Amino acid sequence: MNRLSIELPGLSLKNPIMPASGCFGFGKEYARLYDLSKLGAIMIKATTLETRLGNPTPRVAETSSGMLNAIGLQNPGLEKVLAEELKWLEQYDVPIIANVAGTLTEDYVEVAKHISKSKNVHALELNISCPNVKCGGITFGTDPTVAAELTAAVKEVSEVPVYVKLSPNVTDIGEIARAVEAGGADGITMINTLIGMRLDTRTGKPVIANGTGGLSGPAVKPVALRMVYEVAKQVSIPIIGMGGVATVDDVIDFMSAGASAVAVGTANFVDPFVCPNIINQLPEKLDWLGLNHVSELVGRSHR
Amino acid sequence: MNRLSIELPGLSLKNPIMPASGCFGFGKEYARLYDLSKLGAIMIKATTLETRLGNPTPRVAETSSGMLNAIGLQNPGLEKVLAEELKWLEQYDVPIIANVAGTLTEDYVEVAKHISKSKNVHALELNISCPNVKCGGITFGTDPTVAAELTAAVKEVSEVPVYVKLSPNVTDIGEIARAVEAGGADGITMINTLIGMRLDTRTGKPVIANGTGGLSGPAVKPVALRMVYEVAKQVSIPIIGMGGVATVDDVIDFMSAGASAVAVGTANFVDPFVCPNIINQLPEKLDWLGLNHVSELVGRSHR
Amino acid sequence: MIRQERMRIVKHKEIAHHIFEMTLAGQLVHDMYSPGQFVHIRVSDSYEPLLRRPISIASINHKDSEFTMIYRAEGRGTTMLSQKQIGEELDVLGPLGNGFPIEEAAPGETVVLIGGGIGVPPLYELSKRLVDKGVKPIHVLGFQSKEAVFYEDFFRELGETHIVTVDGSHGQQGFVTTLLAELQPEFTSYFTCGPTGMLAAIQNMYHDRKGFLSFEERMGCGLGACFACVCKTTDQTEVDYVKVCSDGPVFPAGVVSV
Amino acid sequence: MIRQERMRIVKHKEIAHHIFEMTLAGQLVHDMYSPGQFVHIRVSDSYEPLLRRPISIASINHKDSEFTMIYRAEGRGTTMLSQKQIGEELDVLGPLGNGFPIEEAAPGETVVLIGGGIGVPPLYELSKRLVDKGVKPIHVLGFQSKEAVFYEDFFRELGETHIVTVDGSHGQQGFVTTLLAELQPEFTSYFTCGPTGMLAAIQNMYHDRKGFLSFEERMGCGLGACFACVCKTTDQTEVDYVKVCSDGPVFPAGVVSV
Ligand SMILES: Cc1cc2nc3c(=O)[nH]c(=O)nc-3n(C[C@H](O)[C@H](O)[C@H](O)COP(=O)(O)OP(=O)(O)OC[C@H]3O[C@@H](n4cnc5c(N)ncnc54)[C@H](O)[C@@H]3O)c2cc1C
Ligand SMILES: Cc1cc2nc3c(=O)[nH]c(=O)nc-3n(C[C@H](O)[C@H](O)[C@H](O)COP(=O)(O)OP(=O)(O)OC[C@H]3O[C@@H](n4cnc5c(N)ncnc54)[C@H](O)[C@@H]3O)c2cc1C
Ligand SMILES: Cc1cc2nc3c(=O)[nH]c(=O)nc-3n(C[C@H](O)[C@H](O)[C@H](O)COP(=O)(O)O)c2cc1C
Ligand SMILES: Cc1cc2nc3c(=O)[nH]c(=O)nc-3n(C[C@H](O)[C@H](O)[C@H](O)COP(=O)(O)O)c2cc1C
Ligand code: FES
Ligand code: FES
Repeated sequence: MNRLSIELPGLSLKNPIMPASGCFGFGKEYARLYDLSKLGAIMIKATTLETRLGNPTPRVAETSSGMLNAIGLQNPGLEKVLAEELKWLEQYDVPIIANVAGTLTEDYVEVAKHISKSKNVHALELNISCPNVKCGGITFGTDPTVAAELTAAVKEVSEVPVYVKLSPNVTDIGEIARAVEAGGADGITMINTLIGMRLDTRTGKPVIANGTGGLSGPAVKPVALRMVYEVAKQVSIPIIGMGGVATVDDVIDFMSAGASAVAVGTANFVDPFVCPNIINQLPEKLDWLGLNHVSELVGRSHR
Repeated sequence: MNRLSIELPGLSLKNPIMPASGCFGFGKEYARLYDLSKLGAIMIKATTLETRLGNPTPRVAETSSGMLNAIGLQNPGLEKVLAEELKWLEQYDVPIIANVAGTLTEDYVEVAKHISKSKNVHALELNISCPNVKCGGITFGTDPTVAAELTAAVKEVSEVPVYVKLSPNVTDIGEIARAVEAGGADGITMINTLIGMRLDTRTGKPVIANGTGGLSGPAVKPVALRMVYEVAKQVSIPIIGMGGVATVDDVIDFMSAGASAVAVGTANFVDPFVCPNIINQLPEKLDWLGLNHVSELVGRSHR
Repeated sequence: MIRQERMRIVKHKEIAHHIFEMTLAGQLVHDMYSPGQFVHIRVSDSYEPLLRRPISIASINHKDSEFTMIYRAEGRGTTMLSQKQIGEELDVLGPLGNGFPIEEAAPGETVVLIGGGIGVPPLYELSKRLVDKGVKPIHVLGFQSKEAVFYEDFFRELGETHIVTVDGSHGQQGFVTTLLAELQPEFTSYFTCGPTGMLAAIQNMYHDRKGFLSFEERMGCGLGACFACVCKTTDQTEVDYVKVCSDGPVFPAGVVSV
Repeated sequence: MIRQERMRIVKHKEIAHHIFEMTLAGQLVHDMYSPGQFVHIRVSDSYEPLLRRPISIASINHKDSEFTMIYRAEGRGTTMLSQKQIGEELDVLGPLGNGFPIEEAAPGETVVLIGGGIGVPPLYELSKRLVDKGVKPIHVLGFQSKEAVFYEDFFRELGETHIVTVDGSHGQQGFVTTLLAELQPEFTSYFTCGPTGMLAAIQNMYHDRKGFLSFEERMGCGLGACFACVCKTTDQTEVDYVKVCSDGPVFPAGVVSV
């Protein structure tokens, strides 16, 4: 028996651990460090219809136990992602969750239609929560009606299950979650980054060229955990939790709060081996907790 | 010339530094450590009409570069605050900002009416953003109309200027800020805590008895700074900024983002002398920046 | 007076499994007056971990301006503390809290000192003070297992000492309450420090006796300002609540509702 | 191969004002092949500071499995780094990046190595390799002031060396470009590392010459995965952008738009 396997819509995961979108590129760099087939899944960098060059630099800034980023969805565009990145990833035995972004509903639909046909793309992750682009992104993620409509439009064309990635920058995340569930989402991934800012103390000007950026890393874990806990009570579709995960204990916490799987973002920069390390440590942690299977963790907090 | 003095509605501050509400009690404990007259002002613990015993313990939990609290507005109630705490504080040459909380609008109005008559209370801070109480508190802080109405109702009875303390747990903080400005607020204080959660990894249950708590400390600074920056662009009433301030550089950052004064919360627990230390370091920092007066810092980021 | 001082680590060693004894030198020692008081320690200059850690004073040496504390390296903060080297400096706030009331025991009386785990350390300074005063202490000390036992000989030097361990690997098997029930010691008052469950059991068992209990609660400020560490009180008491950090950590039996 | 290793600090000292030289031992050294490559260092096991710090390799000693880096203690992370003691371990990820192309200089040729401030260190290993190969280096090194100058003698041992300081307190007063304009050295290619402003000035000044520039940019992963460190390219280049961490940090003149 594989004590770590998790079944989710479209996804048969060897284990519940996957790198979060934007923190792992398209896998190539980390493939130099370890075998990507060890991972439960891979959430690839946001893919848009056209090539995007992203925001001016500096694009990252450090904060207390966290970092800000304003990459601005830089990516080679749908065509290249299909032909090069996803093709290359086929050599690994690992399901891909394709993070889909755009400016208009049509963009999302177009990318979803094509990318969901890709052999190794087993699910989509709709990025309605990127705080670093002027149009699209987060604007879809803060209005429940708009979020539901986008979900429905993408569901219509997608050949694989659709997960929607929620923004934490909202008054009531449960409301958005219920809306996308009603719109037909197969699952929820959360959270994306909190909008934040760092100033250069000397000049008084923002460190990040874009002005604001998205806050991630251990600093945001309490907020992410609370939101997963809240959403888990309100929807019946599964949640892939993330936000500040850096250790196996963090994974336990997110699953206890109601996540069925967990994504690791910023921590990959701190420790490039963090994902396989956590996977290796999970069985021992289950023993410590007296549990047989990792799925027994899911929603412990609510019981 | 006092290079650190700041004039705000109702408040002639010797310097822009004051302890944040709930992190300094009613001053007595810190008075054993240093002379409270050194402070720009003191924001006292939330005062409600009746005595409140607050939430069950544990009420605090540590997080990465931050902490969660769910004190639940424990305080001795209006009568005792007037007769004992504020009376005792009269021996110091320091203006008091009274943090006012309640369940219904009537509660706020009643407390405001009486506490604003107190000799040393130079301003009120309406706590419409406490995440740790079931009714009142944050519910007033997430709906612009309700926030504006409460502000107007309190303004009607208050004998001193009214500052409204905003919650960061909203989609659009600018909207709330504009609403309370329209409702007659003389100033804004921000931010209160972000709602967060910590779980006991072994049991899977919340560490804080209340379940969720308010996140504060250096972890939240990027979010607080971004919100001050945003609100400063949208209102013309002054802002007292806070959220993760622990050093003189943090003070510079908040003032650059648009705050006219700065409150220090959680950092008092880490370093009980943090307020006088920052006050002492400010003149040297102004020299380093080539500035004459601390007011020149205000809004530097926007210029 | 409460001070904040960067104190120097002059001794530091593991005296039992994960249990460390650390001696710190500095002027703050001269303000320590009572066993049962505690210090609030910052284990790192970084913001992670952020909060101070409350640790009891285990013995005071005014002559050399030193005090000793004993702690278990358990979570993140105390583990970092355990990695500190002799010669390094530590940011200490203290002394905090009230401490045990030595004046409540008269010369010639017999008292029981009941400690559990890392609740044992403050009883050491207490016992020394009591003995100095001519009070006869009986020590009943409970630990998890043999590996966790510390200071046994030090306590024996001061008076009658009974050790219990949960797993029976050292001393008698069981809890301090099991042993006390058997032993049925004669005493005028008791002093105890340990996990809340133990304190509750003792307060129940000796509900009609004079005693003083030292409590633990999660803390923010450690000074009495933040209301993090409140405990509900019993009907016997006038006040609605007490703060462990500033009203305590030691309370007369019957005050704190457990 | 890129490795992550806890390397041991075998030497650590301040060699100029706030400038530290640190030598680390470990197996990772054997994967370092090129001067100009860098390592990504975690200065603390805590999450604060969170991110690794990129620091260039200043010299490689394969025989003893050691390498040396030189850094300025400036912000929070490098200040913490400067407090590390000999014998402590450091979490190092590396070697990263491409490094300077030694193969681009032929024996007998003269090259200029132009360094500014903390851009000077990687030029040291580069110069050693070039000299080994029979290439003649001319060093032009710029610093803020006399107090910030380091490795002057080491460079002199390898070849002609010119020092400039902004305040004129050592060597000639001015910038490296001032000195180069005066000196008008004969050379076949140039190699440079320093602040972006300096690189821009040099790339302009020698716009028709063969040269290699090492860039700095704020980093996340250091591996090429996060798109934090991209630079826009010039029209001369096919690609729209390059990543400093994985495509660089060294680029041929004319690639990066400055
Ligand atoms: C008045 C008092 C005296 C104490 N004396 C001693 C002593 O002499 N020796 C000793 O080993 N321990 C003592 N403790 C307990 C000690 O404070 C905790 O073990 C320690 O704070 C745990 O920190 P950590 O970093 O290991 O754990 P973490 O899990 O990292 O701690 C997280 C947070 O919870 C708090 N916390 C965790 N456990 C406790 C606890 N039991 N009590 C209070 N706060 C806690 C921490 O202070 C911190 O804020 C005392 C506690 C109090 C209140
Ligand atoms: C490829 C490369 C090689 C380098 N080699 C050296 C070297 O050999 N010696 C040396 O002293 N410095 C070198 N630097 C610069 C060094 O990385 C920064 O000085 C250092 O990261 C600053 O960290 P801090 O903690 O002092 O500053 P902080 O202000 O605390 O840093 C905050 C954040 O900004 C980043 N940052 C700040 N300044 C820079 C910078 N100039 N470049 C990149 N990131 C920065 C930090 O890495 C960190 O993430 C190099 C940079 C790069 C990109
Ligand atoms: C550098 C960086 C780039 C990111 N890019 C994307 C992206 O392209 N699409 C997306 O949905 N989320 C993106 N994110 C958000 C992460 O996937 C994740 O939701 C967030 O960082 C919280 O997790 P963490 O704290 O573990 O990093 C990015 C985050 C970082 C730090
Ligand atoms: C223990 C604790 C108690 C608090 N109590 C109150 C309160 O009574 N009223 C209030 O308006 N804010 C209260 N706050 C919020 C602070 O005033 C402040 O807005 C917040 O903590 C952010 O600042 P900081 O990061 O500097 O702590 C409390 C915060 C803490 C940590
Ligand atoms: S810890 Fe703050 S009141 Fe006790
Ligand atoms: S630092 Fe991540 S791509 Fe260069």
